[in-house]
Amino acid sequence: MAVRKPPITTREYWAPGHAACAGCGCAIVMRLATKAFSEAMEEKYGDPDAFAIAHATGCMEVVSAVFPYTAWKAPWIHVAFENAAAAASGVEAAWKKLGYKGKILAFAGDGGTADIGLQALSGMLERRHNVVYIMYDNEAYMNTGIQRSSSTPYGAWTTTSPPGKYSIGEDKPKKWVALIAAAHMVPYVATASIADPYDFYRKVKKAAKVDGPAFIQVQGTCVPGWRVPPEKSVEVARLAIETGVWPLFEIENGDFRNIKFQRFPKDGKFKKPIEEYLKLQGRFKHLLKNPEAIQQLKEQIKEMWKVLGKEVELP
Amino acid sequence: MAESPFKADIERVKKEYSEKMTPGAVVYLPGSSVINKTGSWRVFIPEFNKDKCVRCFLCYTYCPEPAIYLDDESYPVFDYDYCKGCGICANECPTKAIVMVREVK
Amino acid sequence: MEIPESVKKRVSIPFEEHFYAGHTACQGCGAALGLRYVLKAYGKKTIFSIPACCSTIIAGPWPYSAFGAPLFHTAFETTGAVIGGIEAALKAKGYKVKGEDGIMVVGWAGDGGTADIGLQALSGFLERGHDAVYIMYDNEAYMNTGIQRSSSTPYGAWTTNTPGGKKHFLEKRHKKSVIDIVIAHDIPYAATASIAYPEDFIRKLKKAQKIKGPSFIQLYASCPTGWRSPTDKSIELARLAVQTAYFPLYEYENGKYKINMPSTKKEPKPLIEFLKLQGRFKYMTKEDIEILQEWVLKRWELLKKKAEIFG
Amino acid sequence: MPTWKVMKGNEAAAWAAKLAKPKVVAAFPITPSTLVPEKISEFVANGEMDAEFIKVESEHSAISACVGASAAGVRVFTATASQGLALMHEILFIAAGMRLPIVMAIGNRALSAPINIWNDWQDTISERDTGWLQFYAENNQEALDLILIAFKVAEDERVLLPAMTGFDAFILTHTVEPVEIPDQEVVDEFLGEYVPKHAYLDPKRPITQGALGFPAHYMEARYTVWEAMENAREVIKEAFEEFEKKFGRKYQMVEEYKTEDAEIILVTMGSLAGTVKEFVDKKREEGLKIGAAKITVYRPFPIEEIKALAKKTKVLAILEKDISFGLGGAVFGDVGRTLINESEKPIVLDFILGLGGRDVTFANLEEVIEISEKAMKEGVEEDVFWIGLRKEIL
Repeated sequence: MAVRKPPITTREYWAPGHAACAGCGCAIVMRLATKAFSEAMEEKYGDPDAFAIAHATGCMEVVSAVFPYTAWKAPWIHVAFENAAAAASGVEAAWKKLGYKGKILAFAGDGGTADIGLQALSGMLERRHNVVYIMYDNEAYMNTGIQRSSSTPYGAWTTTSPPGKYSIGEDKPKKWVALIAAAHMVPYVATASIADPYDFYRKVKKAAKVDGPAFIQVQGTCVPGWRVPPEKSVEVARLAIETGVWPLFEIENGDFRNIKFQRFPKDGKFKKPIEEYLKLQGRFKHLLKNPEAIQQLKEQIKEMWKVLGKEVELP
Repeated sequence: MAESPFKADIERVKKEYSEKMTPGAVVYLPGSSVINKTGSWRVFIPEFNKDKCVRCFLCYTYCPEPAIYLDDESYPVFDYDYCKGCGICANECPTKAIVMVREVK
Repeated sequence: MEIPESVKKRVSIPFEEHFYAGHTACQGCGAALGLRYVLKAYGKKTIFSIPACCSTIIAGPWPYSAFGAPLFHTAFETTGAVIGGIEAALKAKGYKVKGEDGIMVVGWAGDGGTADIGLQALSGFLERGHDAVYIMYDNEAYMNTGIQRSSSTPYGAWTTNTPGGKKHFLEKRHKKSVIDIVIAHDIPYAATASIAYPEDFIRKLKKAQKIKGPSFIQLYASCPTGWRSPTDKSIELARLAVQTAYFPLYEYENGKYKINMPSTKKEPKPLIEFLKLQGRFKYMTKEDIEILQEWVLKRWELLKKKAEIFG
Repeated sequence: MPTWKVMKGNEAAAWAAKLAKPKVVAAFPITPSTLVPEKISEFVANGEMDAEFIKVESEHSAISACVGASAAGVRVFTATASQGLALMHEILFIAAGMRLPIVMAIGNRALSAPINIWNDWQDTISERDTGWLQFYAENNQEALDLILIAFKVAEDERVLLPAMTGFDAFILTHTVEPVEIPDQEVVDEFLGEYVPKHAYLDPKRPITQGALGFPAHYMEARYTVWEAMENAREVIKEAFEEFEKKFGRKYQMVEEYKTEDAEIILVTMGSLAGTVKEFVDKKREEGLKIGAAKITVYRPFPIEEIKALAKKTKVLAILEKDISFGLGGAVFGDVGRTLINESEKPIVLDFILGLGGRDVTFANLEEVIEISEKAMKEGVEEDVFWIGLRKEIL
């Protein structure tokens, strides 16, 4: 029997022994992103190692680099919570002067991107630094113990948006940073999911190969924060796509007229109800008893699709 | 039997790993997290049935550690030194070639 | 002498003045004029917050103020956060905020304080849905510190840190579109305005007042000092920016775009008419002008398309 | 041959940067420092400087980009003041902790509120615990020299700490003085190239910078910063000596002026030292035994030098443009710490003056002398004095 070759490189830049929780979706992001990046660098520059990583404070930073050990097999720097994009800008500028070939990869969570790091991101995109910025979106401040960020979805429980007599949980719609990034008219912006790993892989490679800045917002499950069993980590992310909660798209040069969608139902009708996505997660447990809030959430999802230029139906 | 892609790192860490403080607390040993045998976290362990495996690579792709690598024939190999027992591989396996069982230690 | 009502009626914008003379803006300052319009539209029942910028100086150092309304000076990067705080406090005290009879909370910041150092606070403000209005007066550089480029500085502009030279020449990046970034937050109301069109600006201010939730207006405000333009050309330039579609006037309301140009049928005037009056553009080569002209028309077509699709 | 040019303090700082040849500069406009990046952009635009100039969107990103660039292994320069420095605060600790020898020029300016763009030292003084070396310049020549020296010391392998050189807002930043511009070749020889052995982001040698430090390692990491700062004392002295040999200008941790038989010594920093020395001359003519001392290096604090100074006099009058609310001036606190275990020590008095650009006049200094003489005769009742306050508007 002929040996099949795996669709992704077997090189690893993310070593085991790191302290991510069992089933961590964002650890999958780290691993796949660096693999894809190295493949792109190999194809573009003939050197799979031609990249460095600037990382914001957050779960993936804390679990991967604890003196005196590191899970990283690429040059890696962590500076602070809010400045991965600015630090990456500095590294990129230095690389230019040092004459290094390659590209800089920045990682930050949703708090470090949508909230405290948004401004640094905007500056980096506007100045057109040659950096790929990957926002691993687990939809709350997980590292500090599950507090709401502006990327937390409507209705979700977090420790600072607890449901109660006067609260349905998080009461603001999710901020879509990918759209904000695209408004900077940068060469490449995409959303992705760990549940479609090869799509994510392709997008990272594409981002790595464009000249100038690129931004990818990838949903990564947080087992303790979403209150899901570890083995359901990928399954729940898949349901986010299938129920219309998580859009997969690409926007090039800020051209909102020509958005490319992936796994979008042809007739705009999602087959699975969002309840299937919600019921798997402890953070939405209280919502299931609140049809009004679910309706509200559905309206917001439709609104989000409308901004993307799509009319959708949710069962 | 194929080797772990981290074999060299594991060997190197054995020799060179040190707590000696460096300027800026820089870590000079890439991949030195292999010093932590996170297999000790595990409660459930993946059991693999090669006969059912269709070599779709999903378990390999999805492993967050990574604690699954591929052998010469592209079958998954489980590295129990690092497998935390999350169960994603079993959950995502289309042919149920992987099942999680309680580990007897 | 009391001005007769018949005269007052003939003025197309509110008659009351709450922005006082004696302020220290340069001659022909577009930002000062913008402030005058805002105070006319909202009156005294308005709380302003202004970061460190030209308007800090315009409003006046201790112990005087050119404002007839309460004004809170704050740090450069904090406008969005501070107006959020003011709004929350007013609500906690039981006041009605925004709406026709509510207290208006207004953030007034320049392009540096909005597009650069204050962008994050702006984003948080928009996302949390505070009932306040954020006005970015866009004079396209850090004028208060002496004309340095901001991310809102256009391609080809001279500033003190994008000077001409052998190796690098002028600003080579295109203007950051803050309004698009704001719209990406999908807020209820966002608009562009120009000091050359006071009725339009005041109409937009009034609309922003009525609509619940956060509103944003990007106001094009000339800076004769920084643009190296004659002081008497301030209005003309702000008008030309619109007429050339360099800074088109439009609104985004509940997901819909509406272009409100003075004359919708006319094709945009050539950009050169706008550029030639300003010293900051005098170093541009023919090629530079073409690049900027092309960018302007591309953006204009995109906007028209958006108004078509999301109209 | 060195050339002479009449220039502002900000220009002197930009010239120092040009001579030091940093590979990356990241800066954001702020009064009164803006002219530094402006001038650098001119140098870059004309091809006189081969640097990447990142025009960032805030001071926070300015220093963050500097950290990224320095971590990648190149020489880095930036400039700011006041609110800008305060916004950088968090990252200043990180730059020092990661041992990145970034050099920063500061136009020393007051902090809000009320907002004020004029001179005092509150901005840099408030960053004294971050692990940055601190130099204070008396004039534009010193601004240029002390930036070059800052690079030399910061990049020394025994130190590897970031450094800031302060020069007073407007008094120096915007005032023209003749400045000697050293020869490029001699500066090249003095500084050498920056080739870090400890920090680089090179794909051929992948390292991890900025890892988490558990309680088991954190204290040792901080101790190495303490050690580096202690080492800096010797390294600074060596750098001063070498600088004098190469460029002919002499620098000292603490520069004394007519202190030999002085009963009162006025201790200060920055441009105020010029005024104070003139005042000392005048009083000496009147027969009064007073002297002056200027602290050039504030971090590491010149402990031995201040101890030696204290042995010479009856009163140390600290003149400072900063205030640590609830304690007194910061320099006063530091001098107090220096003398606490000495068996014999002079009276130490603290004079807060010149905040937010308030002029310091001879009349103010007369008042300082009067208070000091009274304390000598009658003992110390109070030890912190606000000089030049407009009591009539309080």
